[in-house]
Amino acid sequence: MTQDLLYSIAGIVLFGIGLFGVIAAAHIIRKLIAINIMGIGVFMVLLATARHGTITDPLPHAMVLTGIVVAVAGTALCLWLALQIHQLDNTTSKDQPQ
Amino acid sequence: MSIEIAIDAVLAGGIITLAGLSLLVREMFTAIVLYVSLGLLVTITWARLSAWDVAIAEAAIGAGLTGALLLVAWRQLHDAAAKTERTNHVS
Amino acid sequence: MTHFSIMMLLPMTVGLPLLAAIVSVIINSHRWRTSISTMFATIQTLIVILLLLAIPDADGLYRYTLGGWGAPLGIDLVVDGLSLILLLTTTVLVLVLNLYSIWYFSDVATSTRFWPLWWLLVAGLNAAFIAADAFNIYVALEMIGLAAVALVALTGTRTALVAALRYALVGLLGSLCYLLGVVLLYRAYGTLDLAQLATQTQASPLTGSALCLISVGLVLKTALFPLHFWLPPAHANAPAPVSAALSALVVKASFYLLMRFWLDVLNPTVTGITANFLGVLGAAAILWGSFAAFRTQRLKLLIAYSTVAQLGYLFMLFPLALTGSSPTPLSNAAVTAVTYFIIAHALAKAAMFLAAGNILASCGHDKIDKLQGLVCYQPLALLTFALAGVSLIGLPPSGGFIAKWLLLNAAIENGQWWWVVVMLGGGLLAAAYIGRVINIAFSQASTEKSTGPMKTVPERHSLQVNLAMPGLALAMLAILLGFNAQWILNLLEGSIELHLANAGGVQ
Amino acid sequence: MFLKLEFQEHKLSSAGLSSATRYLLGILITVLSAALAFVIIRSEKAAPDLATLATNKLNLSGVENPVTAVLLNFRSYDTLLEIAVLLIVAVSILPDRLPIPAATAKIQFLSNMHPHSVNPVLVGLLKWLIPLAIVMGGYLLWTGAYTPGGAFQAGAVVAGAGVALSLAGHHRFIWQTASVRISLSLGLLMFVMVAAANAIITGTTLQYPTPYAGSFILIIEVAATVSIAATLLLLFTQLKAMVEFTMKGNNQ
Repeated sequence: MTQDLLYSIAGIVLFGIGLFGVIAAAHIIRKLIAINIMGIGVFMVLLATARHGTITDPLPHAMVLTGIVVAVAGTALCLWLALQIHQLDNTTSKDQPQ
Repeated sequence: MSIEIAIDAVLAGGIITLAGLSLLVREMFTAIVLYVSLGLLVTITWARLSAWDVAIAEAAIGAGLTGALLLVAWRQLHDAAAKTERTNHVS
Repeated sequence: MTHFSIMMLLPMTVGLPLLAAIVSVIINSHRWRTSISTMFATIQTLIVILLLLAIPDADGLYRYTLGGWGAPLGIDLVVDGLSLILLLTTTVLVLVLNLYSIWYFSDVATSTRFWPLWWLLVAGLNAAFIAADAFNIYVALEMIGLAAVALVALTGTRTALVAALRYALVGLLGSLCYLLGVVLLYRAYGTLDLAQLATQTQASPLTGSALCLISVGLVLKTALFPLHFWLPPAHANAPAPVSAALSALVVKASFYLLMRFWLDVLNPTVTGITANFLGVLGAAAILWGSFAAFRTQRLKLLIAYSTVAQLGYLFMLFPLALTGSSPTPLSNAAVTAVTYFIIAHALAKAAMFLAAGNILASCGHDKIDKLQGLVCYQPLALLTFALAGVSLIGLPPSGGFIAKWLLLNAAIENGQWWWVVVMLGGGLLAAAYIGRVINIAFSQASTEKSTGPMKTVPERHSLQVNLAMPGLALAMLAILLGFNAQWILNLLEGSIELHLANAGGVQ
Repeated sequence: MFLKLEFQEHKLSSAGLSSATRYLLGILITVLSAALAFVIIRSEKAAPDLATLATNKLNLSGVENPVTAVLLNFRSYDTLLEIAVLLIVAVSILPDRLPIPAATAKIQFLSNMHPHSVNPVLVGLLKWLIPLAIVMGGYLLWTGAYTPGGAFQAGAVVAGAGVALSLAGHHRFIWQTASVRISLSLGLLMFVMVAAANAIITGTTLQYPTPYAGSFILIIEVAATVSIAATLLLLFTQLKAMVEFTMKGNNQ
């Protein structure tokens, strides 16, 4: 068992856990946590792939950096949408009974 | 070498456990806290894989900012929910 | 030197939309923003036409090395006949939708967000069509996905926001599946360049898994039948020009990438069973989408379900091109047919969504049952809808007819008659759901009050004509495509043969 | 699957899936993951040709940190599109512009306000923290050429300083100003400009003339840091501002 294989397998497991969470969870924040866990899993496989004994491949590192920024951008957009929906719900539910 | 692998195995096991827990716990706040601590462990992992640039970015953006955004959003959803519940109760 | 200058046009197809987006973020005047957008759309059209004219000189394939580093280390851009056809479709639609959006988004508050997002979406689409690098495709897909989500959310209603949120989650999930597939490919072959991957791939379990993950990601984004659940609400609740772009272009981008991976990059791992599986799902999409379109109560939802059905036809490509007795010449026939189908559907569906947008704007609703007498106060929108419908059903003089005829031909020559049955059935169902709308629109209004237009028409008359024209033009184009089929067929046949040949040839 | 989205915590339901479906899904995903892990164990990894190639070309890239070289020279096109992704999110979250143009001209990005409550410890800390964060950001930006660091890390640190500033409550950010829109798009603008300038100078888009590669990369990084910091700060303050808005609305 080498470091590369260990983290590759851990990455696949994280991807699986995240996939299950994103389908099975209902709450939007839980779904987003699950998607981020999936992302971490992919990045882990990628960074494990970058290790070749003493040589470290910089390309995967750059790809993961890009991936992290894209993931946070997507998460923020989803949260913003969720909060907007929530705000609409709150104003209407307050208006209706009065 | 074997100690190195043992450290890696513990790290990987910890990350997987935290990932599973953060999807299983009932409290959403606990889930977010677990996710942020997962991010910290992941940062250590990236450092172990000698991906220093990624480790800095993960700590700042991956764990830090994502965690902050999740917390802020959760607080709003939670506060409003508590509020409506209270008003419903009063009326 | 002329060669050099033509090559420079390729990165400009991404650079110009980005510049247009930046300008529309910074500029604060609505009038300036729209005129600059129109200018950029015109320049973009000119660039694509120049590329189209020059491509026979370049043996049907341009390769541009960004940064001068070259494929394995750097990123290349590639354009061939197929991607040029898609670029041309995009740029023509962008030009027309640009004009429509100027009138549609005359409300300033939404337009400040619409124009930057619109151009970023166009940049993402163009980047996906000319990409030659697997990771680059991931970033382009994220650009398309997030920009599309933000554009759907522009409507601001709860339904639209929920549809956008679901679309965003599906998009992120699809991209991550795609990315894991790319990671596995990088692990196995040590390169991200599509041409290099195409020469190196062998059938192995790892490559097979990568193909599965990439396909699941892209199929999710293309909304093939069991994974189509997110499409109807998102496409039906977006603003009209956005709906048009989503159905006409955005789903086609991920389908185009699927085509490249299955026919070209990862072709050695594809088996007949998996190709037939995609075909079966496509057939199910045709039947289920048409049925749902027939049952639905809202006009825009009907059009969106029709998109689900029409996407099913595209997936006929995989069994027709990848299985059968003599694969080489027939595969080209299937690719030509499907590419033709993409163009015909893009034009007709965009026209239809624009017409539905006008109907929605003037009636204040788009409930199909309450559209009686539509012919009296929205004749142009109805004409657009009917013309586009002719092409969607596949009636003789239209582009849709040629597309279906080519597909049927490929199926019959391949001896796969069962697809013929499904495709003809889909045509009949399309006739049913489009005929239903037309029938109601021509019927007399039972009571004046419930059906009349909400807003008084005369004062907005010029605006109404302006809003009707772009859709009508697209519908006419969809019909005219059938009259002038040979030109596109020649371009397609020549270029696709080269494209497939070059995939193996470029090292 | 995604048909049910919850926003309320007290309904701890599970996406409308029955427990049998959940078990089936769990088993399915476990089997698929195990198969994938098995395939990875059994297959061989490609030789690190690209890593060697990147190391060999590093001295032509204008920087010494290989990751920065990949991000901003070898594969700068990816980074360009990634900054465009950030702009997409920034534009969709940006609050609507103020209705009166005359009023917008006078408003500045950072404006003073009276805090709800003063926390002396936090204020004292901020006096140190903010200059430190700016210096730290500058350092990360500069050192990115040689050691780990760069525009993304620097932008995140500067954004962190902004978050701390907004939490203290003495200042607030007005996102409707023209300067905000310029700083949000500055990174992408400079990137596209540099790409166009390179096309004119060397004949190839994004190919820096070798002796000036380092300077071009630094120009892009400085501009990108401004945009990234602005975008990240915008994301945080906008999501947080919605909290305050709702609370105010509920109190009335």
